[in-house]
Amino acid sequence: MSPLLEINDLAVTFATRHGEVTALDSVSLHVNEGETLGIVGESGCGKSITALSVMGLIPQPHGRIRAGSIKLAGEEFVGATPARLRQMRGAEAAMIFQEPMTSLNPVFTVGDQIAEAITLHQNTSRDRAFKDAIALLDRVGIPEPDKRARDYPHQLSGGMRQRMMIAMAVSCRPKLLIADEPTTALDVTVQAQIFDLLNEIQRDFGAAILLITHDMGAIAEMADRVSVMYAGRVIETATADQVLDTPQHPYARGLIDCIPALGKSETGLKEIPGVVPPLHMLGAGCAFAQRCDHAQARCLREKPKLINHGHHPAACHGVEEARL
Amino acid sequence: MSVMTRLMGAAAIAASFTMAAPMVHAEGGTLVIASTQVPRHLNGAVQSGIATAIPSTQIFASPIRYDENWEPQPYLASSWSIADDGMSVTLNLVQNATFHDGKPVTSEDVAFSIMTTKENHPFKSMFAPVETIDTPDAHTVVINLSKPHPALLLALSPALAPVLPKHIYGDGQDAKSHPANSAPVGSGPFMLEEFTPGEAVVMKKNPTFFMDGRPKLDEIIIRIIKDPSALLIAMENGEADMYPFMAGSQEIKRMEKADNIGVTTDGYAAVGPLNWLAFNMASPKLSDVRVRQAIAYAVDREFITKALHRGVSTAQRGPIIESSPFFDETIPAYDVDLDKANALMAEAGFADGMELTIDYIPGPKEQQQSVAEYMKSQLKKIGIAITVRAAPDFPTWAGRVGGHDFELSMDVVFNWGDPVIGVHRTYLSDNIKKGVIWSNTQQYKNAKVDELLNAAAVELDQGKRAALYAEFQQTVATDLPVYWINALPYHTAYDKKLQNVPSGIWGTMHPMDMVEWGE
Amino acid sequence: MTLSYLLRRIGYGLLLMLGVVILNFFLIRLAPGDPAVVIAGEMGGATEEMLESIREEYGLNKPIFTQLWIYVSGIATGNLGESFFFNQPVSKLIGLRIWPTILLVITAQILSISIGVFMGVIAARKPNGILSGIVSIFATIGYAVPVFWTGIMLIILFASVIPIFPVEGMQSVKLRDAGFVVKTLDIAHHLVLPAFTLAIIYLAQYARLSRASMLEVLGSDYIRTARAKGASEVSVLFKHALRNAALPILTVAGLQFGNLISGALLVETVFNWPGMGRLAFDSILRRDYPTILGVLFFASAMVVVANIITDISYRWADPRLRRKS
Amino acid sequence: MNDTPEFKPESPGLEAWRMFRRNIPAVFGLVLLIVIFLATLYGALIYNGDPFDIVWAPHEMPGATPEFPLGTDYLGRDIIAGLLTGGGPTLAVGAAAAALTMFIGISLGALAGYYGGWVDNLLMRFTEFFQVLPALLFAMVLVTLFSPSLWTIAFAIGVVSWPQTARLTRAEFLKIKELEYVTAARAIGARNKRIIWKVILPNAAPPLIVSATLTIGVAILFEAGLSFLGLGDPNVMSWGLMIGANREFILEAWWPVTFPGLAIFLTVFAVSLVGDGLNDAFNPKLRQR
Repeated sequence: MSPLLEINDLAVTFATRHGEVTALDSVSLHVNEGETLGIVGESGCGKSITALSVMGLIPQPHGRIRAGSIKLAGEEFVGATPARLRQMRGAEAAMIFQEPMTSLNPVFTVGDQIAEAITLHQNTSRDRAFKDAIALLDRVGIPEPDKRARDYPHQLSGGMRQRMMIAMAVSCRPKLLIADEPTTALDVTVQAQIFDLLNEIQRDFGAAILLITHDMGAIAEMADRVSVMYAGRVIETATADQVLDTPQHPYARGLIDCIPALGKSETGLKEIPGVVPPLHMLGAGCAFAQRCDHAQARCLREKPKLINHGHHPAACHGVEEARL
Repeated sequence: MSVMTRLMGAAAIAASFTMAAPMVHAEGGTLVIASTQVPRHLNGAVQSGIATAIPSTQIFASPIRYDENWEPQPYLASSWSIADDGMSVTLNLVQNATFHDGKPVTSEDVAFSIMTTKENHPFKSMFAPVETIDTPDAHTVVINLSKPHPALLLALSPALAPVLPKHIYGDGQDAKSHPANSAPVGSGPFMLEEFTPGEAVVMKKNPTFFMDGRPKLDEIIIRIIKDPSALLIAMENGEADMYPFMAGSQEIKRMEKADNIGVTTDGYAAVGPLNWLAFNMASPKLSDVRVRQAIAYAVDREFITKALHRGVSTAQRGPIIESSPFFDETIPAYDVDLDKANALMAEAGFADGMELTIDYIPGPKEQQQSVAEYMKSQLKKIGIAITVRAAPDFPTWAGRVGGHDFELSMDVVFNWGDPVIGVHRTYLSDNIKKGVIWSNTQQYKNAKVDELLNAAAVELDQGKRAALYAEFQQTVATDLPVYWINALPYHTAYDKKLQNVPSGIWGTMHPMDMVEWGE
Repeated sequence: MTLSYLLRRIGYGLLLMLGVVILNFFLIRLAPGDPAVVIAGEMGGATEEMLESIREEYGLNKPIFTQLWIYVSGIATGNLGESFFFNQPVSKLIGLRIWPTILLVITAQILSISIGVFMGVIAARKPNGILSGIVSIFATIGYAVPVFWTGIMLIILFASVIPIFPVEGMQSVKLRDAGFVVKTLDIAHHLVLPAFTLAIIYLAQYARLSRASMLEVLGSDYIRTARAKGASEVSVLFKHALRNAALPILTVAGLQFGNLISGALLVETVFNWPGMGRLAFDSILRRDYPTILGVLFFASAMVVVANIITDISYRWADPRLRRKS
Repeated sequence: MNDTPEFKPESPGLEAWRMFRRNIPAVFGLVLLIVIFLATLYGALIYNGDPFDIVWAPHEMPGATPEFPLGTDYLGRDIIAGLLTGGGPTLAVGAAAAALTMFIGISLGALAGYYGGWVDNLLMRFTEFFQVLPALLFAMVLVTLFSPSLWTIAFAIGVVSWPQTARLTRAEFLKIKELEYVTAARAIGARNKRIIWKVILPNAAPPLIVSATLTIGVAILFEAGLSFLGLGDPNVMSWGLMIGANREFILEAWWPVTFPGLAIFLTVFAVSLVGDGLNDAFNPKLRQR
């Protein structure tokens, strides 16, 4: 069976005042029907660009897809017409954004915004769509949905807004749901509720989820498989258990060390030293080399490829040479 | 976008209607008079000036009207007689005249009107000799005078003596600010329909006008367009049919070029509009007659009328308009002579020159500002450095000149038909009244002139009167309280289809009951 | 809640108006020169006795605070005094002139907002595109051209070169007895040039403002959300973005109103438009103080009303403000 | 690629100037402004001629007489002489009015923004009051009252146009007074006066400079409008006066009105290009958009 979403060798570049920089560099990944793929990495690593590429929403006019392919249910979307992309968006793949406050239009009611998503893709009346919107609000666990539907986003709490975003995303029963850091802006207890809701939704609607996060904890909770990204490249990919239990890449290990575990004190939390280098300052070698404890001459010279060195695929010279 | 399209559409339709509009003249029809002058109200009994006189003479009838030959004609008075001693005038009124509200015009109304005008009109000399008025019956008026008053008949013209309805104005309110001034009821050929201050006066035909078969027109609209170029456009595209009191050379030339528009200078004989340079004789610099004469010799009237006014205006040498029968040809002309001017300046002790200011009445630029600017460059040649003091508005200028706070001032002053009305006021020494504009603001005092003018005011014999005025003109032309420059080149532009365009001595300040549209 | 807000707003507006009245009353009494002399001059000269009777007539010989009291209490009963020049109630004069001004100002406002915003939205789509550049340049030009000069240039153009629009007045006198439709079209026809002249300055400003405002809004997350839903470009621009970008435009539209009235004054003078602006101008030249005061009063009142309307529509347009306070 | 601002910290003024220099329209505006300024400053001296002098026949077409390339007006006065001498007063009034506007606006805005509370309330009510008065109408009344001269005109324009500056200043002060360096200044015992003028004002300068530039443009247009209405100083040649004086002859002669109008337009255009340039230079983020 072919995967629902298949990305191959995707390269995305942005025109900036430092010239053209590569935001994604030969990214390949796939999502099978009904499964959850986590993409994990620090901010600026290309997770969100990957998601936006799938939606055909790379910021114009600076960004463009240089090479590669994105297939959704077997259909190629790189180079698709704007009309086809518009048709796909919301109906076949939908997206949940990380800032529910700013991602909702402040001047339209909650119900209207969901109803709009429905009427854009289904041939229904506005009233019908509004009723559907209320049902969806009920489904995502919003109390008094018929009253809330007439509220404006600023009148809802953060968690409710995110529930509403989810309702809006699933309103047309998309096969693929992209959740871009859906819980970052929320407090911890609400985060758990939202993850539960996503799981439920996935079960009920049978959608595949592409979960984008910087939080390995979220991966542990949600994902079937994981792709770890760094500086525009996928550097490790495997099932969630494999990555969590036996991370190969030093960066993946670093991320896992950041997971707060029960009993560990806050101060004991480890951090990966250094920052993600600006994209326009990437050299010829491994992008992580500057921050890597194990970096050596080769790492500065040559980009490592994503190859299975025994356990599961990882892009690291150190793994290849089994020094780790 | 759609707003734009719709507007364009609407515009096109409206345009087609506008094009079709002039076709409306048929029977009667509408006459649109364009004017740059704004009437304060419509009652000429308490307000002087062209702006009020044009509508006032349509709405109000008067005892007498004048033809183009200065001959008095019956109007509300079917006949009149002057007592042999000149001490009284009897008017016999027509029987059938009614006011627009239906009430008959009686001798009471005439008597009331003359007394109201005497009391409230700024032209004090007009009815000053009127002592009492008797009304032996409803249609006879006897005006008793304190002294003979040869100008009286002219003062009974429509422009100066509108007959007001006593039953309206006699209610005790001050006539100068009577509410009826803006909504007048008269007995003239047209009735007020609508008065939009500063915009338009709309007058409809008076169906019960006492002169049979008149008026010919159905409607007269006076439209105020203060911008002369906008006014010309209105004339050219038929939005306006008549433009009286046009004085700009460019305007005149432009109107002359238009195919469907006629231009005439007829109709201004009684107005006597003089453009002059007034001297403040109380100023030490100007109290010497030689300085005034030097200025007169320095200024080239010819240049002003020919070059600045492009030949449309005519030179004016004295206090009485040159077209008047009283004008004396022989008065000194002060033809330009710079050497003489310089010599006079030296004689007067100003060989090193002097500094003077010049004011000018805010009005037609060509007549005022242009001439003032010309004076500045011309008088430089005899060592006089002129500062032009422009006034932004009429009140500012009137305040300066009325308050005797000026040295030289350009001004336009009208003769108003008879010297007694329009000329005496600016030369009589007892009419030096600070704060009052168009009084003797030059502060000219000459006992001989006072004597001559007072004698002329009561002299009934036309020939003797002319002799008195001739001597007066010789005297003031020597004394030069004022340097007269030119007569204002008043013209009337009119649609050539108009018949009987007003050409009497009062022009459009006269009932337009004979004006009509022809083919 | 909303009603009490409205009442408070109106009460405050009235207070402002009272301030305007008092300020202007005193300012104008500072004027040099005796109004009686001015009136007499307009009548064609006068004697001392006449001056005295004029002073009596207009209450000019009363103490200044008495005059102020008469004026303010008069305004409360809708009496703005009598025009020195026209000898008529000022309220009547303004009553005749206020509608043309409102018509001109509102038309110009609608023209400038609709065209300006449309241009701004189109320009914002491609912030570095040619269209955007044209809008920027046009906006700067529109801002820099003196409005009266634009008017004069249009008169020169339309008076002789392409005479398709009337260049003066509001109505064709010869159509004054025509039917309603013809009259309306005639006024619309006369309105084209003055309204457009007045609109140009503000049109440019709205174009620039809505471009900036749209750029800001288009970069916001909820626009991405709308796109992710599959909303079309038109819907994204004109529904999602414009509704939000309209808020600053609305604020500016309210603030501009006073300037618009100032501009109308010049435009009315150029096109002989029979509005309040020209009445004010003529009255200033005639030192007709009661009329000047009256026009200032009404013009200020128009600004106050416009501000109240802006406030209310702002609250209506931005749901975030609706249930606060 | 070669400029890396991270490693070369510059003073904000220098940085702004660098940004400004790269803005072609702004540089064009600046050059244009300098040309206009020099022309009005020295042009009249070199060209030599009293703009009020009647030198030729009225309404000579531009180009018809080589001596008067832009023709003559209704009095036969040289248009070029008028343009060259008329710019000075126009610019002077614009600058003086803008200075007064900025002075009143900044003073009131700073006090309101800094002290807040009842001071703010009072001053803002006062500002609103002035915003209610239609500016041109109010300025006309002021000019008429105090009789037209260059200084009364500048005064009137200043008096009617400060509210916007006051609002802007207040907003900046409200924002800046909460910042750490202000708290720090207060902590070391700086007095209010010092904090207002030496600490906050310099930091609020960029938007105020932009606003001042644009105010000059507005003031020039204002002066032109007043002169056009006949409320300018009639004894001083200015561009607005030229337009107003020649207006009634536009059907005969377009040039005496067209050229001064163009001069006003170019000046204000140049000023606003410079203003926009400054705005962009001070807000590099905006420029990126």
